[in-house]
Amino acid sequence: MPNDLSSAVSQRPALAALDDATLASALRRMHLIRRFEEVAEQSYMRGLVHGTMHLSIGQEASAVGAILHLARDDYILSTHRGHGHCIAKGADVARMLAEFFGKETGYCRGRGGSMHIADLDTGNLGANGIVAGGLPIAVGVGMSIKAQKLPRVCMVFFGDGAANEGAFHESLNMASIWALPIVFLCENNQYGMSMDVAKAMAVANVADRAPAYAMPGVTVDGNDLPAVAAAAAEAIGRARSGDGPTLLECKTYRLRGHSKSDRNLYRTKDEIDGWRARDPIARLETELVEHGRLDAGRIAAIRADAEREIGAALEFAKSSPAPDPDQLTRDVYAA
Amino acid sequence: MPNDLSSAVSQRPALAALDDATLASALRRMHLIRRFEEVAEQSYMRGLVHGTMHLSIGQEASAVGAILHLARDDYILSTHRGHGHCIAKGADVARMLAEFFGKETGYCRGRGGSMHIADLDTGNLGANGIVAGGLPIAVGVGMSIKAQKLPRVCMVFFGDGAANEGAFHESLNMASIWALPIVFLCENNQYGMSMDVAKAMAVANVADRAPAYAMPGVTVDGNDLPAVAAAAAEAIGRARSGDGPTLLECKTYRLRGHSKSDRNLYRTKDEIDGWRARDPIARLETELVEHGRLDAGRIAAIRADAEREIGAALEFAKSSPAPDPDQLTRDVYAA
Amino acid sequence: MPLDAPATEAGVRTLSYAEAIREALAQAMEADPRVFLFGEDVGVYGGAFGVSGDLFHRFGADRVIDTPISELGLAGAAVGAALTGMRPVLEIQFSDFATLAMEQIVNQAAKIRFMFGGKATVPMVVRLPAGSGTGAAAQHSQSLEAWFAHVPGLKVVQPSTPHDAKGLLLAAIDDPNPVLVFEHKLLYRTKGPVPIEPYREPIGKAVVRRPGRDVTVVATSIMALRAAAAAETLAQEGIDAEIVDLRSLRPIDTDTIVASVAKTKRLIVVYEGVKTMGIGAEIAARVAEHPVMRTLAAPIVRLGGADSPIPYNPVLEKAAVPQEADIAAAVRSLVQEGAR
Amino acid sequence: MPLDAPATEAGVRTLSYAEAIREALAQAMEADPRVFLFGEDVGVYGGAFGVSGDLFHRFGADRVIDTPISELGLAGAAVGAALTGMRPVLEIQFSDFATLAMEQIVNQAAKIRFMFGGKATVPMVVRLPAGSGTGAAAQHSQSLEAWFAHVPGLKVVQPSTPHDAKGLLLAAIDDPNPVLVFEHKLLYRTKGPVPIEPYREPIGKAVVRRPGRDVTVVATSIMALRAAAAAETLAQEGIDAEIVDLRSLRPIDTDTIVASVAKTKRLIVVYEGVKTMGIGAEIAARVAEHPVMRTLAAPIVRLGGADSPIPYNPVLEKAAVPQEADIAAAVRSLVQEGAR
Ligand SMILES: Cc1ncc(C[n+]2csc(CCOP(=O)(O)OP(=O)(O)O)c2C)c(N)n1
Ligand SMILES: Cc1ncc(C[n+]2csc(CCOP(=O)(O)OP(=O)(O)O)c2C)c(N)n1
Ligand SMILES: [Mg+2]
Ligand SMILES: [Mg+2]
Repeated sequence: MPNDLSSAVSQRPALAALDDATLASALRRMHLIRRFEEVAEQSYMRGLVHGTMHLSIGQEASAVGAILHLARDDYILSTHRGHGHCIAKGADVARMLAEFFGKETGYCRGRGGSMHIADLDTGNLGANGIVAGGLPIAVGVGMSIKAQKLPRVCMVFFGDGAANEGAFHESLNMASIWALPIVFLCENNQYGMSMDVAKAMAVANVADRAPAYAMPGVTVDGNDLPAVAAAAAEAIGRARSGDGPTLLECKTYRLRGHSKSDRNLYRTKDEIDGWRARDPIARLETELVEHGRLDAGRIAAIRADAEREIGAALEFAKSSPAPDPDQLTRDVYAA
Repeated sequence: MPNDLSSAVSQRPALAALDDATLASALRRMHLIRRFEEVAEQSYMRGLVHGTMHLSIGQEASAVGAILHLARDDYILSTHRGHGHCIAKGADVARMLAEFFGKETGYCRGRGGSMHIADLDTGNLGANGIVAGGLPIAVGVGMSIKAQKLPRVCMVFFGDGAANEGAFHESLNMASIWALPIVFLCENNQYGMSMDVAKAMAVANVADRAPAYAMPGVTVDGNDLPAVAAAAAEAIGRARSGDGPTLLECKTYRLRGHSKSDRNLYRTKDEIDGWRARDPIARLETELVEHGRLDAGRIAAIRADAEREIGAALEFAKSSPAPDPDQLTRDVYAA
Repeated sequence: MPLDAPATEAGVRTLSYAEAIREALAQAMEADPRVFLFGEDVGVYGGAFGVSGDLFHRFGADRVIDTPISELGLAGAAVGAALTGMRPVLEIQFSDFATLAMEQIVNQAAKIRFMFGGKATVPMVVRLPAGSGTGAAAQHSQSLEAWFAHVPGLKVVQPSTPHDAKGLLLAAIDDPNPVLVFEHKLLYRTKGPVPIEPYREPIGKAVVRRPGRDVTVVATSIMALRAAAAAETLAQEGIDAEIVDLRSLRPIDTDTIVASVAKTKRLIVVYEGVKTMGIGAEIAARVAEHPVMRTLAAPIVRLGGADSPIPYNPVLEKAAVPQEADIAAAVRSLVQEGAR
Repeated sequence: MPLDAPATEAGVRTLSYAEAIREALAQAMEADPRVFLFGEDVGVYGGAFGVSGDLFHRFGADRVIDTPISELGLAGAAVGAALTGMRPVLEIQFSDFATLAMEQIVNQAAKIRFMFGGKATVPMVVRLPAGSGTGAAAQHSQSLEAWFAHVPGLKVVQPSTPHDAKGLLLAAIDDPNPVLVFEHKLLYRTKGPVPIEPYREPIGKAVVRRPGRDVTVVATSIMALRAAAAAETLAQEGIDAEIVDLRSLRPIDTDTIVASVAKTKRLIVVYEGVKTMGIGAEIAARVAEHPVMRTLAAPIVRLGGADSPIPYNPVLEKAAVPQEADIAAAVRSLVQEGAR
């Protein structure tokens, strides 16, 4: 490639399709996610947070890219590894962290914790502790959108491991026969807990299963934000225009362990380092600077701003009140 | 095609591959199945049999063809529509009919009825009342064969409707990653109860789903005994030689209703008549006569012999003793 | 069609249990565009037990939806639709197949509201034909309702009459929580008076079907009918049984049961599910932990299903669950014991 | 590694509950080539709770098998393997995920022998880590064992000590029927004496952990430990509690319970599952229908889990299930009531 072309000309279409404001906001969300999880992890290490958590560090491009072109009233359904989806969809990180801390101000009033954060105001119908648990729910959301003739889309996230659950099969089949407005968004991070995707299924890509449902199947580099956004835009457009579901697979990698109890016996340091070199945030920043889309100063400001927001969120979470044990059964039933 | 060729020459390979004795025995089993079900149906109409039953009249070529090349100690797992599989695998029709009549001499001592007949001596691990219920069991049978290093194969039958259950997906995936000696035998009779297969899934053939598991997928005319037998032989051979599972689909049709309560509101008389014209028994007989493989006399004798055997079975079933209600809980647990 | 039969005073006609359910579905769909029915063969076929009947033709394929055989997916679809503004009614063809859908019913439907801190509702209804007596053997004859009574976040009802079948289903559809309606297959053809207008029976209330002095019989579903029939026989012998139809297994109407037991001083619970860990265990335990227990004249009796899968042979099948004569015999011996 | 710790007299060492399970698995696999362990992450990872540990390295990938995430399929695979001569042990990573496998466990494993007229056996074991206390919230903290106690054809055990964890698991592997072993996650690190030799604890037998005169406390799993601890406090107050560790939920050892209640005249059942329809209902009902009921000095008490999903917040989480102090308080008030 001749390198005397102007940066605008040399931009690949996926990047060129995004304006500066969108890119800045996407990058900001990626930093928010990263910083959120770092702080969550530190809080856990310090014994401030209870239970377990599943970090998506390294997968930020897939969460932010997939959701970038969704509207606020479009729906998402997320997973146990769902902080990124939640933030990308516009959740308030302070209320998220408060939930981690089990506080009354948290999204679930301390009842749900990391694995069950939902934010109905931004169309986030919840993370899910059950692998593939969101997929059948997405079918119903799709049916609901269709029945109510709403111009909405439902995007459901799941992992490579989830693609071997029966729920995956039943859901993709129903979405396809009824042409539901759903984007099935698989974050293939190469492992389901310790299980190598290559041992767990015999096809190379989860998207290779799309033809079994006569559904478009697309695999993208999940660490490449513009590429994810472009592929998602197409799938979202297809769903919104009544042409039915798409199976979109983002190949990515989690840089942390599966959960806080992972001793990392099943993958090599080399492998992890290789993926660390493809960190989606650094990669986007490099490209943005290279093409003069955002300069280093702007990027530093974005990062600082994200750090500041998470810092404030941490204060909010720490200082929020705990739930009242007398209200234990209050929300079991709706009246 | 010039018609002056000798009949032996004009025979298609699938037919030529079967010797006369094998063909006679296959035809006999098809007649046994047909007659068995006719008598079961009549007994039901006369109030001699209780509950419901699922007849496979019209599907005999698929049952007999699929099983033709299995050895006695190979395993099968069958379905709610399983009389054909059971007889094809070598069950005693008298004990089968006795089971229908709820008698102590029945295969299940009257405890199981039509939907649960098993005959462990012939490798028949049982019919199943749960759609797709046999598929996960087949995975375990495959694991067991492999672990014990036995030269056996497991063939599991299921319908087109079953192919939309999550169990289908999980089972084919596991069989594939572990290269288990399984033949997944789908009898696609166009309907799952009243649900048209074309409405229930978006692909034209169940076998189109095989690539999702990197497994060979084959569709054959399920009303064509030699074709089914040839395709099954290949799948059985693959399984036996350690090359893993196959998804084999037999396109066929049930000429009766789904069960005894079916009012047939979902398909047309024309459609049924069209398939009646492709009756697998008549079709095989015509071809056998045409090619001089079996003459009309031999065929009539086979049919008469099957009828006689079923007649004797009916007497056996009727005259057998009923179970003792005091033994109700005897077989809940093994000691 | 009895649905068109002339109404008596106050618009009450005789309908079958299946027709009463159908009428409830039709009235709910007419009144509320959010309501829809879906499940295997509920459309053209009219439902495996004929419950949906002509609803497909009356409401069209968008509101009476035939589905693939995918019970887990269907239950999840009900959750998703309910969570986003619809009022789904799912028919699971036989309650036995709910074993495939437990994940979505128990982990999702029942818990979402709680896990989300009270910020969501899941107003879905699952209809489950249950019970033995049809010769369909062990995988098509179970009575698994007790499992669901163990799950906070769910409601569970078991109507025994056409009247309650309609009233409880309409109440279930109105309810902002997931409600499971266990219908008994042998009841579909039983008939009884049903008002033509829509009405609701309260979920969580038992009803005294027959007042009596000598013994309290708490019964569920078809057992309420068998118990009532047994009570007539017993009355001729001078035994006056009070029949309480439980109707709701979650929540349970402890007050009605305790009030009855306080009067009769003897309790027998009759249910079709397996005796061990069946609903009778909970009823017995509630009475045994209540002060009324001190006034009991005899130990509590549970008459439940045998400790066995349901067998195919019709004689064995009947022997596996309480019949009218078994109830009469058990009540008789309980009253005699109490008199000792 | 405590597994290598020196054995005391009669080869008894101190092992953790997790180590005891691992030792049972290793000994069963050593003794019988038909035995294998499979499930999600049981291999290299060593199990989500570290139970399988190094077994993968000791027995190889053919006998300690990592699987895809397919709980229904896995349960079915256990059925198929058991039916054809193997002795599979399946680990379901959290017992909550058994909701996905109910069909195969309940419709197939439990019923095949019966449906086939006694002509087959299904000798499979399912290990299910269960219970709350880990901050894993509503979908990872359930205690669903009572469901399985309702299913004829299954056996269900809940070991509370390392000794029983080993002995009951070896008995389960030997058993020709499907056995579900509910392990409590909080118990994995608790320690106790475990004989080095293989031994079996009988399935279906409760054990009296502490004899006492004043009150019978029937407790399951971790509640047996909490009850024993509460008993020490109560002893200082002059209350002498008899602690019965139920151990087996199907079959249930009614004799041991009745014998204890006949002596103490007071019964409290303590369990972690949701109170309603939990195992306490069955224990209470068995006593309430037994003649011993006439001798009770007070109503039966059930202390079970709250009528709520398990919450995330640790204070709420503790409040949702019985703690040692709750048990002590409940026993105290029962004994006082009985004395009235
Ligand atoms: C039904 C079910 N089975 C098992 C688990 C335990 N589990 C939690 S996450 C996980 C791995 C999931 O893998 P994948 O879908 O690839 O998502 P990832 O964790 O890689 O993001 C497992 C086995 C669960 N939560 N739910
Ligand atoms: C899990 C489950 N769901 C539903 C049913 C009810 N049912 C029995 S057979 C059947 C249709 C099955 O269709 P298919 O698999 O094509 O087999 P076919 O009856 O056509 O032979 C249905 C819905 C069942 N037995 N099990
Ligand atoms: Mg993954
Ligand atoms: Mg079919």
